[in-house]
Amino acid sequence: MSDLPAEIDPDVDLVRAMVRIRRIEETLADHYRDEQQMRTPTHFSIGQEATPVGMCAAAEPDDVVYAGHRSHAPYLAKGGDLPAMVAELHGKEAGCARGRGGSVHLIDPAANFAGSAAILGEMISVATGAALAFHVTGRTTVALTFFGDGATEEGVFAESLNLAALHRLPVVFVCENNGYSVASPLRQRQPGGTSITARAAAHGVHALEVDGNDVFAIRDVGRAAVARARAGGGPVFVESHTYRWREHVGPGWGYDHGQRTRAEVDSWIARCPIRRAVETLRGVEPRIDDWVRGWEAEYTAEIQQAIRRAKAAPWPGFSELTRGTYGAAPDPRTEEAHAHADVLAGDQ
Amino acid sequence: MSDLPAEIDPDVDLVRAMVRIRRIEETLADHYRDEQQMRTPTHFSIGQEATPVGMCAAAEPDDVVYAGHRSHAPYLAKGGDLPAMVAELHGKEAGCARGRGGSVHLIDPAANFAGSAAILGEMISVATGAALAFHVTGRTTVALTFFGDGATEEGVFAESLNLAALHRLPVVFVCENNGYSVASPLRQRQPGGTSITARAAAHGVHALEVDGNDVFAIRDVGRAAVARARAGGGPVFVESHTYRWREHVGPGWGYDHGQRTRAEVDSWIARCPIRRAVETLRGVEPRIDDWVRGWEAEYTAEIQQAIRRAKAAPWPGFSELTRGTYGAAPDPRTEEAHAHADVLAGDQ
Amino acid sequence: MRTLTYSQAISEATVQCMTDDPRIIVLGEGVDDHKGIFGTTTQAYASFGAQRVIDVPNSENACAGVAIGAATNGLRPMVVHTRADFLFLAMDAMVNLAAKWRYMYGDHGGVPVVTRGVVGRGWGQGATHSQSPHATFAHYPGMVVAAPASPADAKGLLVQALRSGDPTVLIENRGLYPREGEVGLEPLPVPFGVGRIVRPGNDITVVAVSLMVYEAESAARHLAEQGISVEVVDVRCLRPLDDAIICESVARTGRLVVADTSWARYGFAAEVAAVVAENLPGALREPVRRVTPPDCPAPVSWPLEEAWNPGADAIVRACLELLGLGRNGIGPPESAQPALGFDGPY
Amino acid sequence: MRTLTYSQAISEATVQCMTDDPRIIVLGEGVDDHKGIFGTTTQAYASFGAQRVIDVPNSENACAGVAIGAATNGLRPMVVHTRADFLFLAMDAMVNLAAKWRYMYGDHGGVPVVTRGVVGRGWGQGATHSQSPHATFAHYPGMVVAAPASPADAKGLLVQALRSGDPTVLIENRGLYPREGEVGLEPLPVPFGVGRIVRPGNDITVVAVSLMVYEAESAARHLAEQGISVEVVDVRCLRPLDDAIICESVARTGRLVVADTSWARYGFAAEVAAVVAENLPGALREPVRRVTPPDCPAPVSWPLEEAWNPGADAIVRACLELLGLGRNGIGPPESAQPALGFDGPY
Ligand SMILES: Cc1ncc(C[n+]2csc(CCOP(=O)(O)OP(=O)(O)O)c2C)c(N)n1
Ligand SMILES: Cc1ncc(C[n+]2csc(CCOP(=O)(O)OP(=O)(O)O)c2C)c(N)n1
Ligand SMILES: [Mg+2]
Ligand SMILES: [Mg+2]
Repeated sequence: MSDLPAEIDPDVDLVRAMVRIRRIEETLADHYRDEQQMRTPTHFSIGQEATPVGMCAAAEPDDVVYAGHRSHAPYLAKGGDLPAMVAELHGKEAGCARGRGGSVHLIDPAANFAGSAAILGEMISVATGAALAFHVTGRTTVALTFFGDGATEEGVFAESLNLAALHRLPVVFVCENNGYSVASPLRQRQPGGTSITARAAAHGVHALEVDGNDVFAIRDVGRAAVARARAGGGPVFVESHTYRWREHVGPGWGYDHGQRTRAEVDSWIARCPIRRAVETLRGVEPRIDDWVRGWEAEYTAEIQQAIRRAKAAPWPGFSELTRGTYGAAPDPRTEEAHAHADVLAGDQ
Repeated sequence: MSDLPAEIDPDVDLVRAMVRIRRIEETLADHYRDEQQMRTPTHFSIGQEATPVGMCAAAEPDDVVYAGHRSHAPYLAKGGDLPAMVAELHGKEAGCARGRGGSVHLIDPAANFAGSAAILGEMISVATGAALAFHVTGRTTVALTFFGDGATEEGVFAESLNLAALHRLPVVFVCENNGYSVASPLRQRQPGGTSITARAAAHGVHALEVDGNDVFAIRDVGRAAVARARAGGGPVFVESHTYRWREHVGPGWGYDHGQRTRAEVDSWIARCPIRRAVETLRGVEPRIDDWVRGWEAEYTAEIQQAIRRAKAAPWPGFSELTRGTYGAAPDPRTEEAHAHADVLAGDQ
Repeated sequence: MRTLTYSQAISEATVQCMTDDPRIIVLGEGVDDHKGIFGTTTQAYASFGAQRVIDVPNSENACAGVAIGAATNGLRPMVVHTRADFLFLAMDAMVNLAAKWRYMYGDHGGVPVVTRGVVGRGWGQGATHSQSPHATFAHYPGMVVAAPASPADAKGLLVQALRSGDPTVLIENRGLYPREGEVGLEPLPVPFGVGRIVRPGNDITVVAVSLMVYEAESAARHLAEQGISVEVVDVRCLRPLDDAIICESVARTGRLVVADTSWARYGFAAEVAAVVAENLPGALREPVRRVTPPDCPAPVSWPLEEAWNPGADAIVRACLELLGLGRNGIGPPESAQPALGFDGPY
Repeated sequence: MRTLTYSQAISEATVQCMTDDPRIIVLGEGVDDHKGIFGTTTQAYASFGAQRVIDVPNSENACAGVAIGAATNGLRPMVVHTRADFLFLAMDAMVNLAAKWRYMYGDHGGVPVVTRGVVGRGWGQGATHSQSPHATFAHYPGMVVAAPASPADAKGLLVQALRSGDPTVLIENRGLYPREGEVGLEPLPVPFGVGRIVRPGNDITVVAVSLMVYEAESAARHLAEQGISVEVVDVRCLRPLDDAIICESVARTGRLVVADTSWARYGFAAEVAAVVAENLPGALREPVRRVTPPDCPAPVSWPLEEAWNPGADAIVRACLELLGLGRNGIGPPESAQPALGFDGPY
């Protein structure tokens, strides 16, 4: 990588970011399978990296990002702290959620990765609420929220679109449509001849579709979407058509257990978003293949180190099992509280 | 009415049905206000009668109808028993729900009025489930469900549309859009430039709009909708634009308490669906005004009698307070049950 | 001290807290309308307008999530439901997200959302508009659940909720709104988890919450005429629950009646009985009595509804039974005809 | 008699009942996939196909309503959720409509919907995939709530549910699926509301349900080695609850431990304690002990999750304390490293 320019070209940087997430997730998947030290259900985005990378590149650092269960890639794309994520997967105190949340409950306030959640659709409404806060307080921040095609079947999706459009809230809804909900194909869950984009548009949300394996297209659509939302143009919905190579949860492949055909998975591997971006760039930047190789090595080392450190890190202490259930409140049974209560009781 | 033909013309009969519901509801509203013997929150459809009357005229007796809180008109339009409804409003044992349910929980299995419910949106999914039952068992019955514009904001509306369209279920969704949810106007709840019909269509449901104060148009749209659903053409959504003259709940007027302007209410009273239908028919059937006067007298007498009887009818007995919480089940603590339990316990 | 009604006390707390804290917004169906949620939001809307008192579409689930998103981005939303029964639609966001947020994301911050739910007793509300789901929410750690009885507590607990860092559910029985009581002018918080002795006594402890506190007081007054001394404990909060005040009282009286507007099974009355069984097994001289609705949904029919709602009469009967004094209640129920003069709200 | 696993027992009951009763359909996300809800629906899908074993969109609320509509029009739907935590999204339809339907519409008919919810203990499921909401549903009259522990009961209670006329929630702990037990071939119903004595004893009663029955048994075996005789009661059903079997046992032993996978407050353990306090105030020689998760959401981190889940060890400790025998448990927890060999399901 010695020949990588100091000021990295933004297009090249999208490739770098995808390679990094790919290497991190592939390495995590291998360790997950072989060592079983990450005792948390884990949903890999391998093959889907272009959407979070492109969209987060379009956002400003101050913009906040939410995600669903397929959380690692949005977290990393938004700049979430890697060692903290890996420690979280290992259930360690150094985890970004102190080992309490696991893979599906990543958060990094410093990076404005505002949280991922396991229950489908929740973060669609939560991001809408974040946008309401920006709107009410006059901040020019935008909220982005990632979710799958399956989550759009939850009623909260329609409810949130309506609310966001009604108040023209600065929120970008990003649907990573990978054609499946666990093993159920889209056609088994949504009527033929309809589209999620059309549904979003019918709710008054500016809605766009994009090739989910074309990181440059996504970044461009994302920029337009974020700019529109920031400028007070109201919410934007982006449907990014992509595909998940691995099984729904866990490190296996999408064709394991006969869930899907090998041919189908292979046809999408052939459309790998990283490979496509590299091919696009190769004409203008012939060193790109070398860089990718360099990044692969670099990020493999980075994730290996994070895993080593996470394994060595301490577990949370048993004495802290219940900590964080409630915020620090004055002990209600202190003298003061009692005195106060007595005063009130006396008043009546 | 002596000159009313034995075989009543179907168009004329729509007027008759609307007049009947109008007289019943107006009389109920007066008694409700003056006597306070109907101790149940009551949502009148006065001014909105055309939609239930037109749609139910389009349905077959076997077809099942569901409704929301604004329940009297759909119940009566489907042929629900009047004395049982009035007894229900009075909380009497002779009520259609034995006095347990009140105004919002009407039901008449004999008339295939399958139930109304107070929680917004519930019966949208329930009617979808009824249609699923017809679909699975190969019955050619259609389910119709009435709800307001406000109920379409509930997530269950979108979820149900999706499910119904996916399986092409024989259900007709009838939205009585009266422009308000309690006192909140539509523009305060749904984004400008959108329409409920367009949202339904985006979910893959065949969707139509109709003038909700034109009973003939509604009946015709209803016939097409029911026929399409019955023929396996999948669900149909009908948005009927109308207006409620009275307050949301209770017998007062829509302009009481300054909720809405008198001018707005009056402009819709001028578009009274009964008056409009009468005007349409007057050319072909000059005796219509006489008939209407006759019906008014007849149905006023009918409802007055029903109210008198309901007032005289007995309350439910205290000893039956909990009856119906569960179906009759063999007493679990009988010898037999115990013997059986012992056998099972011994097996392990 | 001044006297306010319960609804005035809520209204005043809302306006005062909104004045002090510009982060507070109010969300709810009809919060801006002529009824103003039984008058509790009217003044706030008049003072702060549609920017901060926001009418919302009929989307309880999304609104609960929206409140969480707003709360974790610097606002302090208060969500208001005209019927607590609608909370089931919001339950996923409230229980699976708001209540767990602080813990599940590693104690980085909490979700200061206040959710007010009105319990709809009165005028034949029926099975889906009469429920008091306080125990349902109080089962889940991370929530705070309070159900004030007095106007002063309605104010004080709302002030506390609007300043706290945890998601809080406030259950309000409509029957309380017109009740008057002395209420301090200042917005002073009532701490969560601290009950109050409403009326001291020696023979029996009646533990109650919300509307049942008044029923318990009226039962106590009636029994006092017969020389029976009833201690009435208003726990005010279901979570955290003031175990100590319950146990101290029962340790003295040896007899416990628990009165609640929701069902006995797995409810508030069960928890209070369990607290005593856990802490004072020897103290109980008589069986615990749960005075609650019968084990069926709420009927509409007027006399059945009257019978379904537990009242002072049932508390009196339970107390007399525990004292071995037979089943004499307060007297025959009123005439089986609803009174005239009702003018809504329904 | 034959031996089946708990999941095989559920599968067999489903197939047998579907064969006998063509009105039964199965609805659920992924009921038709390669995992077949932990193998419980695989055979039904193979036997009856997509016409009767129907994969549904991710729409828990509508699906609950759809099931009600189908049930009140002649079908007998069984709705399956891979996590019971998703039931909060379906709660309005289940509690406000299914549970109240028969009563609220005047006893014209009921809602025979069976809802199976899987409790997700294991492999760091975390705060929103580990909850056992049985008490939440059992609070509401009109519901039946069961949580079978043994394979025989898993079969028998499902058969009963699929023949009953009332909405029934079955809570299944994943930890039970691989457990084996004798199961009769015939689809014989186990009646609702009848508990069973799993193990007779004289010194202490442990009342448990679902997975905790096994923890209680293992605690009882351990204590038996120390000469302590523990009676283990599996109530099987939370609503209706077999008060009599609990009271008969506690009347004999005078000591009560309640073990549950959900929280103590307003939960199953509270109700059992209340039943005893209500019926046998004098019988308790010692305080009731509730062995439940601590009052916080479920953590993911492996050792914390182990500590969070109540087990035999905690039951042993509770029993020893009640007997004044100090705090000796079963022994130190296993090594703080997860075991290898795990291959899903997660
Ligand atoms: C409310 C709810 N229902 C069901 C689930 C179980 N579940 C977890 S992920 C998932 C698939 C979601 O598919 P999609 O939204 O398309 O995301 P993808 O996994 O394809 O990225 C399902 C059904 C859940 N977590 N929450
Ligand atoms: C889930 C739920 N939320 C709120 C309410 C309170 N509520 C009852 S009727 C109503 C208005 C509904 O408006 P719409 O659906 O347009 O029907 P309309 O009254 O206009 O006929 C509202 C908000 C309710 N019953 N259920
Ligand atoms: Mg997907
Ligand atoms: Mg309306």
